[in-house]
Amino acid sequence: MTLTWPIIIAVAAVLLAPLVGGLLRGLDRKLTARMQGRLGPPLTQPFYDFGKLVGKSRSVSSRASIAWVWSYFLLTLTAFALFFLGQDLLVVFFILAFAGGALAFGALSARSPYARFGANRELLQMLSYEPILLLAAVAIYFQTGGFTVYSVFEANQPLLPFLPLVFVAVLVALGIKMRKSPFDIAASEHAHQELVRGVYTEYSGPHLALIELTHWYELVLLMAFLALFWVQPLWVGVLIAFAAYFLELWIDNIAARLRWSWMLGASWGVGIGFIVANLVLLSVLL
Amino acid sequence: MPLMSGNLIKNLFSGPATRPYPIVKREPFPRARARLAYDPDKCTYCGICANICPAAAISVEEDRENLHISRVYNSFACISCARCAELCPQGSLRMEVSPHGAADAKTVAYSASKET
Amino acid sequence: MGFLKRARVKSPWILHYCTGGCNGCDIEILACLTPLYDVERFGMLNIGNPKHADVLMITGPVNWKNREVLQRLYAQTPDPKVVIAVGACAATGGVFHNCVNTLGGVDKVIPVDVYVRGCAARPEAIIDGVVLALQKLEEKRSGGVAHAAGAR
Amino acid sequence: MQQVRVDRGADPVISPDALLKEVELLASEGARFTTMICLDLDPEFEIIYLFQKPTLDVVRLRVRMAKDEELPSISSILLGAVLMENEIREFFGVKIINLAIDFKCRMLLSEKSLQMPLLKVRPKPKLTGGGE
Amino acid sequence: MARVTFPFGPQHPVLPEAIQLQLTCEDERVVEVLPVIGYMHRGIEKAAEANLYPNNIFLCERICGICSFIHALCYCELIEGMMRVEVPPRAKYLRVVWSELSRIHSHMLWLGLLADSFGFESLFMQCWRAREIILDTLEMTTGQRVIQSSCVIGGVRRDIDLDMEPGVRRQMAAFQKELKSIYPVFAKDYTVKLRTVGKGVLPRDQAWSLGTVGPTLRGSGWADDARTLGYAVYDDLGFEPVVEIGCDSYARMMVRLREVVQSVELVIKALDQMPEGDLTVTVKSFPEGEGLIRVEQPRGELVEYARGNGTAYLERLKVRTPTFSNIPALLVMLPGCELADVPVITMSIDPCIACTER
Amino acid sequence: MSGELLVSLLVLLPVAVAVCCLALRNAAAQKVLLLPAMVLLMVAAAALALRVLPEGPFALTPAAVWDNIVAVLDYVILAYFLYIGVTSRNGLVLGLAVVLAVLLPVVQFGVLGGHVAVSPVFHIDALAIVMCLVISVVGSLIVLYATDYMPAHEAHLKLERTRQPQFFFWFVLFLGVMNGLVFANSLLWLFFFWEVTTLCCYHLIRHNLTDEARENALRALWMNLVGSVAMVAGIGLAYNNAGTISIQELVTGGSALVLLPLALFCLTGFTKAAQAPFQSWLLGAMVAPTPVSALLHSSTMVKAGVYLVLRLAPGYADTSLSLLVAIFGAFVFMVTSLLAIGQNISKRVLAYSTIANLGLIVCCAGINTDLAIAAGIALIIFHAVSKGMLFMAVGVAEQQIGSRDIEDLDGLAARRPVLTIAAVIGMLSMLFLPFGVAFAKWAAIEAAGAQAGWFIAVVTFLAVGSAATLVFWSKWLGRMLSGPVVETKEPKPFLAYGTILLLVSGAVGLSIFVTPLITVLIQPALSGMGYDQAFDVAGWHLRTTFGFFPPWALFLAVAAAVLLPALAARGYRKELDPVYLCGVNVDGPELWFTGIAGEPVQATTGGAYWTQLFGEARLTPLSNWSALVLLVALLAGVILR
Ligand code: NFV
Ligand code: SF4
Ligand code: SF4
Ligand code: SF4
Repeated sequence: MTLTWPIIIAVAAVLLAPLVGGLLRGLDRKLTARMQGRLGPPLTQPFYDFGKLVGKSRSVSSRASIAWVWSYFLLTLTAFALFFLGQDLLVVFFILAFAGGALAFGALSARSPYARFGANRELLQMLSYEPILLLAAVAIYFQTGGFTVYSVFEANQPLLPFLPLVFVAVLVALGIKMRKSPFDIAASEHAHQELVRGVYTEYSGPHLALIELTHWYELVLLMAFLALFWVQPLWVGVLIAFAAYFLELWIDNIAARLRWSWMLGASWGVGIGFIVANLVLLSVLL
Repeated sequence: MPLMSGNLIKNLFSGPATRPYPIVKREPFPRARARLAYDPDKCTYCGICANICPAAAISVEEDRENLHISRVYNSFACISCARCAELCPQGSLRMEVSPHGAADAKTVAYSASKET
Repeated sequence: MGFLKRARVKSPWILHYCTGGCNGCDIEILACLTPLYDVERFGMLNIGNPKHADVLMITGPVNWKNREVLQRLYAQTPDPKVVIAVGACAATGGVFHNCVNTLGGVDKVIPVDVYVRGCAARPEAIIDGVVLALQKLEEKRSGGVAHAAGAR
Repeated sequence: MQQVRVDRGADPVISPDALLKEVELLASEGARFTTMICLDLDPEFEIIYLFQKPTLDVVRLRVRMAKDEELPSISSILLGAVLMENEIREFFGVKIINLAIDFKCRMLLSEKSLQMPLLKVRPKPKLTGGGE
Repeated sequence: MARVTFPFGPQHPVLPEAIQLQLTCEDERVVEVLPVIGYMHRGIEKAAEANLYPNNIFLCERICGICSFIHALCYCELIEGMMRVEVPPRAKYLRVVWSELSRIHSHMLWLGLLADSFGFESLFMQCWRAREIILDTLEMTTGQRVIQSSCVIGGVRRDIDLDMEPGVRRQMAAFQKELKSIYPVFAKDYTVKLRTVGKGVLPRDQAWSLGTVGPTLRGSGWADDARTLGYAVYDDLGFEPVVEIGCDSYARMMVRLREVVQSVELVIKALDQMPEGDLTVTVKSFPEGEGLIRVEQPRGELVEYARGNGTAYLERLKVRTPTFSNIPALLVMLPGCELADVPVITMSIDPCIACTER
Repeated sequence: MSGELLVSLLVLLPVAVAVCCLALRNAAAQKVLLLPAMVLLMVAAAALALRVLPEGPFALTPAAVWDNIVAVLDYVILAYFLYIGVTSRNGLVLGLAVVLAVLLPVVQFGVLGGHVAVSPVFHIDALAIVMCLVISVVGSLIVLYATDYMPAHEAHLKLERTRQPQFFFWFVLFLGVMNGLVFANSLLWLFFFWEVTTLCCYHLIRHNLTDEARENALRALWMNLVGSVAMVAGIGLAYNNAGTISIQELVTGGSALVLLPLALFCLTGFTKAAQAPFQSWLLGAMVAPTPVSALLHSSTMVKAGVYLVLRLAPGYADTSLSLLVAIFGAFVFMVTSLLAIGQNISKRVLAYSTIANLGLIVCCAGINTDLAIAAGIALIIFHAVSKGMLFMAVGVAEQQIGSRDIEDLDGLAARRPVLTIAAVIGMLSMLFLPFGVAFAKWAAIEAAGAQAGWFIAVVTFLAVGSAATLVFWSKWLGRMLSGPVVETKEPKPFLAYGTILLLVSGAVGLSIFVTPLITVLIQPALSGMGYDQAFDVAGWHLRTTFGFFPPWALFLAVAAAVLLPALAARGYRKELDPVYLCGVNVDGPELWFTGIAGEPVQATTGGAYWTQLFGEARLTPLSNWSALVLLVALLAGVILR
């Protein structure tokens, strides 16, 4: 492959992702509000929030925290770019794990009980979804013979019909990553949680904005990953990703937040279990 | 598990229940108590209202030098109990149903212009 | 920087704190979040953490024990910020004007920008208060006039 | 219609020393603590204990004591009383001893508040006053 | 083992009011809880001695904005009892109507907060949306949403007259419809049950000996409800306490949920049976002697004691609120639970700090 | 220099130095001796590498008399073990030593018929060179570190009579023996070196002579004796079935008959590598002074175990044994990583992490493809560097802070910035991607994923394990990073800090230059073992058949992502704000808040260990039994085929 096209795509993705991610978050808030019978904020609300946060003064309780939050952003960006460069999925997820780790390090270094609780739970969340993502990459290899994003495009059949259970498992990971009920244990999207927003407790103003921005990238990345399950033609995949997103919101609104032990059980049971079942079925049937 | 789904579907399709407050103001209930309306013409400055107010929101002050009696009402302190209106012998006090429901722009004021 | 300035009034995040009132105003503040009033229309969120907040919504007459808490929450809220005193007792002490353990109003402890009348303040009144507070917020600049906590 | 007016004569009045025995007796009958009410009847305190029998009726017990007398805490027998005992100690300065959880007179008041607010007659050495 | 000691409150997003729980955890397991209170204390009992006794109604109402009507009712009944005033029957019925409406509004509010405490935001919204119907009814009939100021010594100040009554009935019907869509979610939803069943267990005898009251006690199998004492006109309405035997947060939740249903029925029944007549009798004298009353608040039994000396000022007013009695139960239920369950268990006694600290 | 000379230097120089150490009672003198000796050792290793790598394997057969000397020494050591068993009244040690005492002559004289000439006795290929470099470089640095560490250690213990001579005797001897072990091609020689490592290890664990130390040393001894018994049995079987005791011949012979001996050798390797259910000896080994742990965990002892498994891998490629080895390794990797989450003692976490990584190497050997073996070899290198350094850092921290509890390392950055940065880099290098260990993990997962069928289980274990790794490292790492600034001067003993920093730069440097590392060391090792090239090295990136890894690009990105913010944050000079404590902070630098009765209470922020889930009490029995079942399955599978 020549690198020109991937680079153009990646640059475009990096530039566009905040827009898409922000709008997705806006959609999230709007839809959530409508499901709750409310009018909800405008679609552009996340951008206002972002702009407001950028303009606020900072409150810093640990220097290491602010360093790590930047690392969190840059590492996520790296993973994001790698994905859109068509690189190795495992590498992408490993880097993404580094990013998640950076977020946890930032919170841990704040010496605040709430932030540390949040960080510990964040790590538990990673313990829950990391295996799913790694295994999903392996599952994609099973079907395409390659670990790279590129190879998914090269394989000329959609993945979803062969990997439906893997898709479901990835949905679990998506739910955790989106910090939605029932998995919003470390840092909830909505504030009334026992950890006072956990990992974000000690961040304020611009740093919070940075975290928000990173979330947008993460969100777009995961949506793109979901879209990988049907890339011929790509718009089907995008539609599927949107449907998954909607489903995620739906689940958020019909479920209570559960405890970490349950989350671990569910994500390992459902997530890992489904992927393994899918792979076993595949190797038995094909 | 998806017991909440019914509600969500209903909410999604029936449109938001939100009252678009500052844009559309709801007709207040006739009994709604917002602020105290005062008719100085009827008042005899008897001071009953000031004595009886549980929040000390009214005072009747006598300025002996200027031979002037005034009744001062601190609407920020008023708890809208309507006790003064009930007990005023002259009927110069009345609980106002504010024209736009529970609150209007006057409900809020800046610290600097904190009226008395 | 037109967008940033606009964003500021479009996204007020609220820290609600009760300094010893009766609850009445607090539940009305919460009621503002719920479908019928839904202040999220204005981008308002009840964020529950001073470090993330822009608007402090304080209810209650402030009792002695809560004084320092209030000052600290105020200090921990990054600029620019506005303070709304919600309800009669937050404004003046209200019905608790003669209670021994109260200070009689939020402005005895921290500077207040907007007062909301009522006991209990109605959601509509609170929304009005927020609208006014946002006007004030627009005037303030990030890192602008820093109020000394506990002005009085 | 429940009885609202309290008939004073109907209540047993005891001294602080006899309190624990009485309460133990009540507790052994399955009664639980409802509340206690302290009255500053200068120069004495009168403390009304209310207990509830499993039949849901209220039993009253009155303790009369001098202001500087010590009152044993009943929280070791009925833990539910501990908050109210702390409150009475804080509001009246009743010397309650052996509290299960000791808030050191800082349960409801801060050191800047007016101390012992419910005392009718304040003791001579002026306590740190609150307010402005 | 590594311990985490930290303050939970006074300012904390899951706590609408200021109370601090000083928590010590090992991992995520709570090992020690110390309640640090006093952030809401105003000194109402003292102020009540300085106020004219009729003004205390308004003060007592503002002990708490949630259960305010019953506070007023309690105070009025207490003083009326001391002065041997017989309240007109219609006023008694109206008191019941408003009490029960307050109870519904309090319980719905609580159900919402509980849902919020376990992160079920849409359910919270649904509850508070339904609750607005009740608040509208209250505003329609009394003029204020949460603090009604409608009870006075000798009767009530406002009437639900003939042209208003159909409106109230309509509202109740609308509410019943809303309730029908909420009830099963609480009662049967898998995730709700996961978060409440078996959480914060308070065994039957402990519930009793710790002095808990109200739904906390009734959720542990005791049929103890001050409404059975028959103040106002509860005798005539055939009231039966709601009891659950689960002893856990779920049982307490179910008690309140079923009480909402029951209260709606009580309101309708009271409206049906309401006799014509005066609203108030004039009261001239001053309270004298001692009085003690118990009434049922949404959170349990409220005990009020007053001592008058024949002047316009009371010598002592003592208010023992239900949450005050329920807090010791928290100290038993919290240790050993998970941090994530702290909000749920704390909410399960429906703490009202404003009431507790007066 | 001739190859013979280099080889004997690498084996015998440490022996000679060790003996000298025995005579030197003075710490300074030891330093004077050890510094040049260790440098010489490193140089020798490098020289041998420079010779072997371009020219191919180097074979060496010492005079036949050495075979006899070795045989005699075998019995001397065996007698010593018996003696230990008797004097310590340890039934297990005694019993196993007796079994060995019966088995060894039976095999040696009964099966092998007294004397078997193996040619060559030493076969030094690229894999051996990799091991030798790890042993000689990392091991030597640890020796130098120990010269700083031990005096302080003894000062702390307030010993009357220094025990440093004995310590350094066993310590340095270890290096030579290990070198011999990896060079050996004759199974009998291998067995001899194997026994000596067991002996060294026993004495080093026992060094402090506390009851616990003695007990743990005995545990290490008997567990290793299990391996010895298996090995002797394996030797006998190998000769019986295949007629050879040359490793090369066994491995390349491709006869199905050798599977059982190979399985037995794997079992031996597992015991030495402290794989579950034998992990407890390595955990117990942490009673020894920290340099011992550093040595055991990084370059010697346990590495011998995985080396053996890896060395034999071609012999069992494409058999069910291979699959079972992979599953076993992956399982150990997962379960010990999970166990590490529940630990609060820093050295224990490190120990579990070692076992996990060894499990991963074993798993790589079991996956048994080019990529997997390459990953295994890379892991040996990267793990040795990072883990050795981490132990050294933890040891220094323990000496300076006085605690090995992770809780007490909270906010270490403020007190010991240099040490913290070293440790943090070391941890990152164990954990995240552009660094070598994670690179190897990546390669292992891809390699396992590329296999079908039962390898799903392997992949699953690996995925869960690698997530668990993330958790236990991260929660430790994060805690150290910030704290109240304490004005203390960080004492920086030269050799200790110097070696630590050298290893840190080694970890980073090797990771950056992973591409040349692969072309120069790992690919030759692969071809030496008969595998194909795992990577398609195109310029600066690595491509596998199905994956892609651009090390430099990643390094640039990650360095920018981590270093730039760190530098920027250093510049943040404004005063720090108090943390969120619900509005009841007490002003001051530490975390105090107003608690019950208005009194100040210190907020503590202990770590999370989730012991009800990951605690040893719950997980260890589970893991041990499962591992045992897997081992039994492994042996049974081979026997029953
Ligand atoms: N119910 C009730 Fe109250 C009273 N009295 C009590 O704890 O709510 Ni604020
Ligand atoms: S009671 Fe009426 S007449 Fe008397 S002062 Fe007040 S307003 Fe005037
Ligand atoms: S309505 Fe009540 S509070 Fe307001 S002024 Fe009149 S008596 Fe005072
Ligand atoms: S203003 Fe009134 S309703 Fe609001 S908190 Fe104060 S007393 Fe309660």
